[in-house]
Order: sequence, then C-alpha cells, then structure tokens
Amino acid sequence: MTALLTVSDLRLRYPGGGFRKPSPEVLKGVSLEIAPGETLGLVGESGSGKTTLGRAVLGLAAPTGGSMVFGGKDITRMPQRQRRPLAQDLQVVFQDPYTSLNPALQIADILSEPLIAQGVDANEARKRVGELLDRVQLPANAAERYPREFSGGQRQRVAIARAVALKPKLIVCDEPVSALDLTTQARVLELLIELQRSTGVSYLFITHDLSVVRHISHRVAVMYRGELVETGPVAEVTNNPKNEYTQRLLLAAPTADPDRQRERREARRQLLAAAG
Amino acid sequence: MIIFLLRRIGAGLVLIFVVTAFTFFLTYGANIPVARNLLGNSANAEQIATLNAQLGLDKPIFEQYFRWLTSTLHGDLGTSYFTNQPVAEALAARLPVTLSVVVVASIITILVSCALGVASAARGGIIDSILQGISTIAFVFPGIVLGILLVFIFAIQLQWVPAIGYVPFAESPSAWFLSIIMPAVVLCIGGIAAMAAQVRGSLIDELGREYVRTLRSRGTSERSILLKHALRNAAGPALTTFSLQFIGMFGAALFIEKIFALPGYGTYAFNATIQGDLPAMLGVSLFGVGLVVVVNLLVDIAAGWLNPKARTS
Amino acid sequence: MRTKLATRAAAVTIVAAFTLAGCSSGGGSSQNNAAQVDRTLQLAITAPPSNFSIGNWSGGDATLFNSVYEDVLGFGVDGKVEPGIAETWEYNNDRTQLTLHIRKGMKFTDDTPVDAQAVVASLEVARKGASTSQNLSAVTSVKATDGSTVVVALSQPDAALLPSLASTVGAVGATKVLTAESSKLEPVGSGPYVLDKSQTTVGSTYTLVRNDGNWNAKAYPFKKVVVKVIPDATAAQNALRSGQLDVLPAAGTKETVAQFPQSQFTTGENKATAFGALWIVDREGKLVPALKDSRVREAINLAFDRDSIAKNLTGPGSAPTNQVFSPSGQAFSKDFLSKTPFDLDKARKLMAEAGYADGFTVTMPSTPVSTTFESTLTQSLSDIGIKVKWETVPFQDFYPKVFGGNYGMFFMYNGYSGSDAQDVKASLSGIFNPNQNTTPELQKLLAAANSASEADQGAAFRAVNNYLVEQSWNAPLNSTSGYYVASNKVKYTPPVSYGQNVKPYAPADSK
Amino acid sequence: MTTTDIETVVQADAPAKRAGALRRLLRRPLGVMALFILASLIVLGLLEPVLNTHPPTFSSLQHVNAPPGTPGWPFGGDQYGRDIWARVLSSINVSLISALIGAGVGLMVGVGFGLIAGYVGKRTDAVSSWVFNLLMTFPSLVLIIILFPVTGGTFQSTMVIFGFFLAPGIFRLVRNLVVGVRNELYVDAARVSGLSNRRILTRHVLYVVRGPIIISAAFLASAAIGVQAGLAFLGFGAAQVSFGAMTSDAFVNIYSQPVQLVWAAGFLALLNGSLVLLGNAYRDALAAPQATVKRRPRRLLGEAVIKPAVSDTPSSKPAADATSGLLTVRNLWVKYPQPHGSEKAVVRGVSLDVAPGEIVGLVGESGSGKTQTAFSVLGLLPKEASVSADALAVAGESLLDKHAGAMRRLRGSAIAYIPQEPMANLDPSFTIGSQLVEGLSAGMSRREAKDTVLQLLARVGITDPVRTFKSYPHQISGGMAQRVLIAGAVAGRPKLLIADEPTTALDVTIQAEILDLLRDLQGEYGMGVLLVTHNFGVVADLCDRVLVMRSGEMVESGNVRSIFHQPQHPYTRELIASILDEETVRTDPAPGSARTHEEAL
Repeated sequence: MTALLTVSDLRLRYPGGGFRKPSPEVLKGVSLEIAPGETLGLVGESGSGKTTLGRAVLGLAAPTGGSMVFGGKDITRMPQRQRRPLAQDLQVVFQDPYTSLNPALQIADILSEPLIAQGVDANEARKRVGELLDRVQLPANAAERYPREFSGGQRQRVAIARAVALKPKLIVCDEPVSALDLTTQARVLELLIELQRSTGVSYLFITHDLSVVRHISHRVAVMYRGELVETGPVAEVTNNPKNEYTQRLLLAAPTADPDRQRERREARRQLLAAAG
Repeated sequence: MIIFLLRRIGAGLVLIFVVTAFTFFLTYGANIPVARNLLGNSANAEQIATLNAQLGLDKPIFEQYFRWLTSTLHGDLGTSYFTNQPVAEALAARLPVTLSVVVVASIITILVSCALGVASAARGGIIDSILQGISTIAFVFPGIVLGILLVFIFAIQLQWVPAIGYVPFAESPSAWFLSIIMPAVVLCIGGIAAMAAQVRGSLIDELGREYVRTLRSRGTSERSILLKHALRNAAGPALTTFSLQFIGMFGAALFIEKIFALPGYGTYAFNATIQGDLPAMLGVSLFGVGLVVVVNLLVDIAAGWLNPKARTS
Repeated sequence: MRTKLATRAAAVTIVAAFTLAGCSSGGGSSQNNAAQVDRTLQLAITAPPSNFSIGNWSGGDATLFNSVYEDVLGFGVDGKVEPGIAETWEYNNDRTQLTLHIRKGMKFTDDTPVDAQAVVASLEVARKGASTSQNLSAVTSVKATDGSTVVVALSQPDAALLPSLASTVGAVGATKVLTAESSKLEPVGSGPYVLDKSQTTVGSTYTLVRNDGNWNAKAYPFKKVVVKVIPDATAAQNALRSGQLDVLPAAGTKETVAQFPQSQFTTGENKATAFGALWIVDREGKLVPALKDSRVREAINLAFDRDSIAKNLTGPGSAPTNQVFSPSGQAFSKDFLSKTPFDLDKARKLMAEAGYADGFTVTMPSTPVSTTFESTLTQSLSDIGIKVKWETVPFQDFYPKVFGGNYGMFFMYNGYSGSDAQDVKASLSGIFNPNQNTTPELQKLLAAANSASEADQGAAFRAVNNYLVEQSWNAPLNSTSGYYVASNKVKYTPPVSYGQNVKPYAPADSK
Repeated sequence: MTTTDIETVVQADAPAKRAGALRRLLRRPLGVMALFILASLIVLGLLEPVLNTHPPTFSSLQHVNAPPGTPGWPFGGDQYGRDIWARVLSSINVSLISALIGAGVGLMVGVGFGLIAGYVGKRTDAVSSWVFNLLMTFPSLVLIIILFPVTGGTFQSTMVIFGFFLAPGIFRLVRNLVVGVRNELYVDAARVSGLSNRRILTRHVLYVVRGPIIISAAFLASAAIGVQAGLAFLGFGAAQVSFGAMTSDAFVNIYSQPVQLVWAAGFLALLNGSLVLLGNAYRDALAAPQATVKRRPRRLLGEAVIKPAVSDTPSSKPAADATSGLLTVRNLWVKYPQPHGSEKAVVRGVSLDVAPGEIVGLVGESGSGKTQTAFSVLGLLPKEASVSADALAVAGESLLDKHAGAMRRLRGSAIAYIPQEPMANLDPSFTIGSQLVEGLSAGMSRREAKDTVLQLLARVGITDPVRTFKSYPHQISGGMAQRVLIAGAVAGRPKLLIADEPTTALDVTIQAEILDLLRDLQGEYGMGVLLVTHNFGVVADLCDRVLVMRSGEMVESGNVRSIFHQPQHPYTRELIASILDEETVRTDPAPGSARTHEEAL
C-alpha cells in the first residue's frame, strides 16, 4: 500500500516547562496513514492533541519523536527552507475564517500568494485567481475585495481556494466548518467533497463534530489525550464503536430528533452508570 | 513567589552592576581633568600631579574600577571630589528630598488619575472631553511655566507655602508637607493625564468584558461593578504605566529641583556631572538604578498580588 | 570654578562665582556700636563651598569661609586693609620683610590659643596650598620671633601681600586640625561665626552661629546666619520675595531689581565687582600668528563699541572699560578709555598695515559665561575681518583647553579683588596668561609698583595700567557692578569687592 | 453571541468604502488642526534661511529686550539683543532635528529588534527582551546627564543616546504585535504556502505594525523634543540655540519681560501639542473606522431602557393582550445607530411567550437577532441600542420604561442568565466564592451566604465545593466554570432563566452533562427557560417549544416535534434539511484506497 502520508509513533512536547517539571506530552506516539484521495477524519475533544497533530504534519509544530513520511519523503524534521517546495502538495484550511485571511490583502493577493511563492509568474497567477474563485463558487468580482466584505462561509471558500490553488495532494482541514452556520456548513462540506472527487486530493479532516465526520470521512481516527484510541472505516467506528471513550463520545453528542435524543440520553446514562 | 522574587533581585543586581560599570568606564573615557578643575586657575602642574596621585587617578582604569567596586561592596561609595562629602552621606541627605516629592506626587497621581479615569470611563461625555483637554494641555504646557505660576500665587502673593527649599519630615511634618506640595503638584500634572487616560482605557476595556455582563445579570450594582471588579482588573496595566511614570518623575524631578531650589538627588546628579565628580556620578547611577530596581520589584509584587494567576502559580 | 552652569542667569552672579584666586574680604564698617540682636540673617549662595581647608579654598562666595576663619588682616568696606589677627604690622625699608604683631588673648573655637605659632603654621600651609601658593610665591619664610610676633620674609617686594593676608589666603585655623581631613567640612578657626554642624546640610544649607569669643564679635549683629545654596537666580528671587532670604547682593540687572516692590525692598547698585574681557593670550602668535602683532591687538580693541555694550548689552550697572584694574582703585584712569576709541576705520587700517587686510579666522571657546557676549564679539570682530568660530566647551574642559594652548583668545570674566596689586597679578597669571608672557618693560614697571610705598602705589600701578592698555595686552570690555536687593529688615552696604563675610549686613533698625 | 457579534451586526451593512486611516484622520477636526500646525512649523523651519530677519546668534545692542513688533524684530529682542523670531525659527529646526534623531534611532533600534525578536522568537526573543527591559528601567535622563561629558554635549549626540532609551517602548510594542501576528492563522497559512520568512515579514507582519509605529513615532518625537528642550533649559548644551535655551533665558527675565517666555514656551507647546494630538487622532482613526458614531456621547455604564413602541415601528401583528405567561414579548424592536445617522433594526417586531416551567428554544443563524432578543429581556443591551416594545413583561411585571435600579433588582431575583463562554464570564481577580456570595441578595449574613453558595456548588455537581469556593477562575476547568455560572444564575431562585448558547464552548461530553444539569434544575425549580442556541441537538434534548428567527424576525414557532417533523416555513425547512443526517455515512470509496484494493487484487 502506498500511503500518501504515514505518521509513525509521533510524539510531541511543546517547549517550555521547568527544569524538574517538563511540559506535558501532547502527542504520545500517534500512528496513522492516509491514502491518496482518502479522507481521514480525526475526532477528539479539546486538548486531545488533534490540532497539534495537524500542525505537526504542516510543519508548524516540531515533533519530539517518531516520524512522518509524505509522498515518500521524510518530513519529520525538515528545515523550513527545504519544506517550501512541499507546499505544492501539502496545504491547509483552518477553522477560523476570520483570522486565516490577512485582513489587509485583497482576495486576489491572498489567492495568488501560494502560486507566486512557488514561482508562478505574477500575471499567470492573477489569471488563475479567476478560475479558483469559480472553483469555489464565488463571483469573479470577489478578487478585488477584502476579506471583511465576506461572510464566514464565503471566507472559508476563499481559504479553500487558496488551499487548492497549487493542486495539492493532501489538505489538512482543521475544523473547517465548526465556526459556520448550519446551512453554510453543509454547503462547504459539499464543496470539499466535490473537490476531492474531481482532483483526488486527500484530507486530514480534524473536527470535534461526529456528524461532520460521518459526512465527509472514509475512515475515522478517534483521539483521546494525545493517543489514538480507535481507527477504522467510518461506518464501523460510528455505528459499532469498540473503544469505551468512543462510545461515550458518540452517546454524548445530541441528535437533532427529540425522540431519538431521549433514547440516546438513556443509553448514555446507562453507560455511565455501568462505568461509574 | 519567593523564587520569582529572588530572580528579580538577582536581575536587579546585574542591572545595577552593568549600569555602574557602564558609567564608570564611559566617564573615565571622557577624560575629565578632575584635578585641574578642583585646584582651579592658580595650581601648577606639580600640584595637579600630586592631587591626581592622591585621588588615585593615575592608576590604570581597571585598578580604579576594582577599587571602587570593592569599596562599594563594603558600603563605602567614596568621597565627592568637589564637596568632600562622603557620597553615601550626600545621597542619604538628598534622596529623601527627591523621594518625598516623587512619592507625594505619585500618591496624588494615583488618587487623581483613578478618580478622573473612573469618572471619564463611567460618565463619558463632558468629563471625557475635559480629561482629553487636560491631558493635552498637561502634555504640552511646560511644567516650568506652571511652576512659576504656582510659586507666584501661593508662595509670593499668598505666602501659604515656601518658595524654595526643603524641610525634613523629622523636623516638622507640616513644614515638610508645605515645602514639597508645590513641587509635587507641578511634577505630577503630566503623569496624571497619562495615568488617567490609561485607567480610562483599561476600565473601558474591562467594562466591555463578558464577566461584567454576567455580574449585571445577577443584579450586581453598577458601583460594585465599576469600583470593585473593573477597577481591580484594570489596575494591572495601570500599574505598569505607573512604574514608568515613577521613573520618569524621578528624572523630571531635576527640573522641579531647579525651580524650587530643592537640595535633591537631581541637583546632586547635575552638579556631579558638570563637575566631572566621578565618585558622585557613580553613586548617583548606583542609587538611581537601585531605586528603579526596587520600584520595579515593588510593582511586580503588587502586580502579582493583583493578578491571582501570577500569585497562585 | 564650580557649579556655574546654572548661573548663566545674571552676569554678576557668574562673576561672583568666577572671582578666581585671591578673593578678598572687604571689611564692613566696623559697627562697634551696632545693637546686638538675636536675629537670623538669611543669605543665598549659588554654589556650596567645596571645602574649608586652608590653602585649598577653590574660589566662589567666601562668606562662609571668611566668617569661620579670622584672617591675619581684614578688609574695610572701602577696600582698605584693617587689623585682623594682627593688630598692627609694618614693612622694613625695602619692603622685603613684614612684621606682624599678633593680637593677644585670642582663642580658636577649640579653645587652643591663637598665637604667633598658629599664624606661622597656617601661613606655611597656605604657602604650599594649591589655591594659595601663588599668592604667597614671593614669601621666602615665615617665622615667629616670639609668642606674638611673626616675621614674613620676601624675595622681592609684593604689593599684593597685605591684601592677600586680608583674604582667604590669610586665614588662620587651629593648628591641630589644619591639615586634617576633618578640616574640609568642619573648620576650626577663630572667626566671628562657627559652623553649626547640627543645622547644616552639606551642599544645601549652612548655618553659622555667632562666636562671641571673637575679638570683634560686637561688629556682628546677627546671632545666626543661614546660608542657602540656590543655584538658580529666579529661584533665589522667589525666595527673597517670599521672605525666605533677606538679601540678594547680586540680584541682577536694574530691570530685575525694579520688579521688587519698593514698599518691602531696598535696592541699589553695587561697587564694580568684575570685568569681562577678551583675553588675548596668544601674544607670541603660536596659534594665531596675527595676535603677535600689537597692531592687530590694537585693532581688536578699536573694534568694540564699549559704550554701546555697556549701555545696551549689559545695561545699567555696568560701565565701559579697557583696563584690568578696578574703577574703585587708584590705578584705574577714566582718561585711558580714549586710548582705544570705537574706530573701525582706524582698526581696519591697522589690520591692513599688519598685513591682515583680509582678516583671519580665530577659534574661541563658547562657555555659558561667554554666551552673552558671543554675538557682539562675532559681530564686532567680523567688522574688521576677523572671523570667529565658536567651539562649545563643556565647562570642565575649559581650563585644560586654555592651558593646553588651544585658543588664541577667549572671553571671560575676572573679579576685582579690591586691590590693584592683586588685580594685575591675577590678570597676568593663570588662564589669563597661560604662556606667562611678559616683557622687560612690564617687569620693570611691576617691580617699581610692588616696591612703592603705600602713598606711591597708585601712581606706580597706573603706569602698569598705561602700559597694558597701550600695548593692547588684552581687550577688556566692560566692568560690571549689578544691583542688590535687600528686604526692609536688613541693611546692606555694598562692599568694594564681592565675596565677604557678613560684615556688610546689618539689621535695618540699627544705625 | 458575544459583544463582537453585536458589533458585526451593527457594522454589517456599513458602506464598504475603504477609507484609509489617513483619510479618516483628515475627517477629524483635531487631526486636521494638528497636521496643519505641524506642517506650518516644519515649513517655518525649512524656510528659516528665507524667513529669518537675522542670524539666530546675531545680537544688536540697540535691541536688547526690544518689544515685539519692532521693525526687523517681529517678536522683539531678548536680553542680549538677539532676534527672538530668528531664534524661534532656528529652535524649530533644532527641535525637529532632535525629533528626527531621537525618534529615528528609537524606531530603527526598536522596530528592527522588535521584528526580529517577535518573529524569530525563542532565545533571540528572550535575550533581546531582557536587554530592552533592562534599557527600559534605566533612569534615562539621569544617565544622559551623566554621559554628558562623553557625548561632548551636542544635542545631536545626546539625541542619539536618548533614541536608545526610547527604543524599548517601541521594541515591546512591535515585538508583541509581531508575536500576535506570528500566531495568526494567516501567517501559518502563508508558511504552509511556502513563503519565505522575509516575505512573510514584509507582506503580513509589517502591515499590522505600521499604524502603531506611526503613532508611537509621533510620541517619540515629542519626547525627544521635550528632553532636548529640558536639557537645554537646565543648561546642557546652552550655547545651542533651542527652545530650551530660550526658555531658560526667558525664565531669568520672567519678572521683567514675561512675554519672552510666551514665544519659547508657546512654540514648544505648539510643536509638542501638534505631535501628540496628531498621534492621538491617528490612533483614534485607526481604532475606530466608524468613529463618527461617537457623535452621541457613549456611556459605558448602564443599559438601554426599553421604551414603549412608538408609531414609526409598526406592529407586525396586532398587539396581543399581555398573557398570564411567565414571559410576554410583543412587537420588540432593537435598533442601533449607524455612522450616517440612520438606524439599523436588528430585531424587528418580535413577539414571544414563555410559560412557567416551559423550556423554549430560540434558534437561528448568526445575525438572526436571537441573542439581541434574549438580552432585551434581560435589559442588558448596550446604552446606544434603542429598544422598544408594545409589551414586555416577566411574571406579570412590565419591563417597559423600567429604570436601571428596578431592572437590577429584577435581574437579581426573577430573571437569571447563563452565558456562552464560561471562562470569560468569571471575574479573573476574585475567587469563585466571593463572586457568588456577592450575587446573593442582601439580608443574608456572610456566613449564611457562604453556606448557601457551598450548597449550590454541591447542587450543580461540583465534587469539592469548599475547594472550588476558594479557587480562582483560572484554577478550574471550563465545564466547572459553567457549573459555577449556573449556580450563580439559580442562586436567586429565578422564575425565568435565559441561557445564551450555554454549551457551545464546551466539549460534547461536558455538554451532555451540562444539559442534564439544566434539565434537572429546571424541573426542580420549575423555571421557565429561554434557550438561545444554533444547535438542533441541544434543542431536541432540552426544549418543549422552538422559535425560529431569521434577520431579526420570528419566522416560525411551535412544538419541538412539529418543528423537527413538519416545519412550515421554507427557512425552517432549509435549516432542518441542513442538519447532517446521522444515518448517512460517507460510502463512496476513496480513490486511493480503491487503487490499493485493485493493486491488492
């Protein structure tokens, strides 16, 4: 199997802490694989280390152990300079569409930035901006406008356009829809799936929302306190969780149906009673 | 907390060391003809050489520095070349003067600027505009002019306060207060404006925070919200501003001392400098930096006390 | 030379502080009948005294020094030498030996006797002292022939000796502590006042308490004298206005003192206290060759409109002068003023004759003291083609730079001592003559003047004066007296020279 | 919805015109005035050779203390007969040069190191921060004076040194800004895009620090001018013509020629004042793009009073009689003033009811006005909001025209509130206990109040109430903090509880616990609850009835089951349809995995 990304026994501890009391380990030996064209959903609660894992893959956090291989290259401790060409293949969409776009730049500049960074001619880059906007279903006149003139969902489309500008092989999506309204969320997810189908890009999709994971992922990895507790095909993990934490997580999420939610509540109480 | 304090004290000592060494080598490098200045017009070369030898100025620079350092560590700051008074004794006599003025000015600054800042943040509108006006005027209005005006009205016309000089607290607390109140008022005008603006800004920030709304939702009185909660949380940033103000006032005291002929630290520093009085200059920088270190330490302690996060961890 | 930066205020103040060596004390009229009152006199000085150690007095206001120490001789308010520790004195015929008869029964404040030995001891210290040795350079020995007689032997006659002994140079201190470290701040003398350590803060306030054991204590009506250090002139004026001072002997210009309400203050003009001069020190032309030529120096003297300077720049309380002697002395002559009239044409002609028709450039030090005169100097000198480049000199570098031969000429004040002999001596030594230039003629004239009898001294020094003016030795511009202000509670008699003990002050209600 | 959301609502349709900060500055009278004065002074300085009547050091003996207006001596002469006008011009230049040098050195050093330290971080940051903190604590004036012999006393070299003392402030500012920017997601995105550090610095970082640097430059310049003048006033570098020297000269003459002080001090004040005002105005222009709103004085304390509806806000429905329900709202309007004088309505004629013991969910997307509606009932909208209604009553008590004191009493007892962000809603400076005790109504002894609070803490499921009582907010977790806030809300035994997204900031497992707690408490106290949320799961879990809002209007209300199963309004239908169905799981195979599958075959 030729995985696009292979993460093995990744460990990470943020710098800091004292001489006697080192800072806690955020990732405690995480291993996972993502195949080309596949979406791996990474679920977990806040502080579970899921975002850190994404940042480590992106080179924004330095691992303290283990390894990451992307497209056959070891990227575990790749220096910044060598990493730059990697941007062709590895991109990101962040959670907060309000801070992931520089408020001072026009959309056209935001979108051409990765292109120019990879050596695309400025005029050519400018031309591609139009295509990109079209790809994410934004009007062409968006190019001359500033991020603050768009709604959250539209901004997230810009961020997605920026991510796909270089036709990457993997996009790390860090909670890309959790700040969006319900209706917008659904449409952005549709867009992401559509892009995946047409380009064959892989997603490492980080989220805390199980229904989103069900919707977009082929496989799911559940993270709890810096460790992966369960990995498997999405249907298997969400319908028939083996891990106790996964079970709890699934039962805790309220479902949008008063009657089924009552049942789920009961189930959860029983589980907790059994555990407690 | 104790480790934190020890670290700060250590850093302070390093600072004192660095600054005094800096002062020593720079002033030495300036090659001030101390002996000639001391002996004046009629001295001959031989007398100058004798004096240089007496003062140890003929020794290599590092030896001189080492001598100064060791004697300082033994508590002896040397004797002023020009007044022949032990530097430590001179500073001990002069620091209280400047400190009296600066501390009283600080107290006035804190009280008035908090009151102004609170009023401005709470009432807005006219008080806000007045505060803005005061701060602008205070910033541009030369303190000298204000000083002259105050002296003219209160010392010369009304004769409520002395025009010049300092009366030690031990001699007469009331005379002490009268002798420093005008300098203190002149000194704190600019500071009040800056501090009040800072208090106002921080308060407005705090009043916009969510916990304020929650407090309101529980029926907490506006008075308690403003004076207990918001002010307490706004105190941290204001404190930092205040510590800089304090240090600034210490420098500005120089001008005040000139106008009110106060025998303070500033005049001493001034005289030491223009005379090239090395021991006095070193004493001045030692005490100046030492004072800054102490003030910063106190501010840190106060900030820690104000901020439970720093206090409890 | 100390702490004068802040005193750029009034020229007179500066002059006071600048009065270099040989500050003499002029005696007040010995008011033996003055009512002794328990009043306190409040005075101001611009800078604190650096020390009270005999031989090291470094100039400045001598009020404190001369109040604490009784000098060998004293000065009268008219500038005449009066008895001090020596009741009487006489010279031998060729004026090379001075015999002093010491007053009997005097005691230092530490209860040791003031006798001939004590006088000898103090004078011996003064002979070596950095600030006094020059004044006593003619002295070859000082001996006590008995308990109350001291004989001072001179290598050559010195007319300045008596005035010197009446000034800080002649101070007599207790033998035990004469050279002790403590004498710097805790003097022991036999003067009219004692420094009260408990009420003194070194550097800011000095309190003198009357020494009733002083032989002339009755002449000092004030029981206590508080001397405050107030460097800033305006602050001092404020203090006087608010009643924190009694007198400002050098309050400033006529305009300044006019602001004091007459209902509460008396004002008046002082005696001439100092003069400002362009000192032409490079008379050998080492640095500025042109200055060697007496025609150039004369041209410089002719370039100044001294009357206008006195009238407009320094204003009332100043007078034009082209002489280094005090207008109050005998050597000064008003007639000599016509020797250097304001005559640009003649000046330019002299420049041309000397070969400097196109002028030359000269660098002069700019000090806080010179600022007043700088624009006038620049202007006047450029009128005859001399271009002045001003070089700002930090105060502490001034002496070394002048002594280092960095300037051909510079502007500076010198104080009048009250003695013609001392005045000319000061003008021909130290920074005013760093190269010790002299000429045989000048030497001859000086020797004659120094050995002249008291009666002939005036004429003899006038001859010296004449020579210096005619040779354009320097370019004195302006003598200044300034004005005093006294509260109505205190009567102030301006002395001949500035830098006194408290003799000039008396309660207003006494006669 | 937080305050920022309220602002977004307010600004939402502000004209999209992008007025630059400079243009905004020019719209402020103070800014224009300052700019004009400063520019005039600079021109005066530059034109010195043309404008001056004499060289600044030229003195004319005839013009000593000449009165202003003397021909050729426009401002008169000083006590040495120098032309005050010429000296003023020259002093302007000295001041401006001082400002340039002082601020220039300060900026270069501060910005340079600030950028590097902030961006590189780690040890570079630690070391340079330490050095600059050290520099900051130097008593600069004293040291400058001490170094006077070293600098030779020229004002230029003095200003170079002073510049270094000015640098720490700038350094801190720039460093903190850069650290802030460095952690911005768009910088991360740029890094992921392969931009070089230099490019990130110039493109993303410099933009952000630009404004604050300009502002501080104005203040630094004024500080430099002040220090130069101050030193000259004291007599340092007195030979140099400058405002300080002029002031000092005039100070001596203060009693005889007071007008001379006016020139020096006046021009110095103009120069300094224009710089400071300019800095302030520019800061305001940067901070508040729509600052024209400020026309109305902004009172930060106090809340909007709810007005009875007036005719210009037509009722969408005829006003119903106040029911006997717990909460009755009829035709509620909330409006905010806009920059151009108009008003924008964010709640438009909303009517709703909550019966005693009923849990009503108020749902809608962001900007729908649901939070504004909830805060109207609490009376916690900001002062600038204008709120009106035909009827607004809680437990039969009308809130219309109720003054602040009465509203406060009502909030302490009848109405309670649970916020969204638990941490931000606790005062960080006070212990949990003291905050809760304070909320309890008076008439209780401290001892009783403490016992009550401890019981409440236990009731909301806190395992160690005593310890939590003594803890500070930062010492407890978010879930705990929300329990504490719930305890605070129910302490007064309220009849109506308004919960604004009470679980949105929490993890699902915690959310489930909090929902359980809310349900239990509601049952126990028989409270009516108005629950603002966008989460239909929460609605399904807790609510009896649902109200759906869009763009400030109520579009549908009904029983929870009917809303979920038979939504009537198209918008409600769209909302329900957007809920990600739990049953649908992605089934299309990943192309990559498919290929691997084929390869395996």
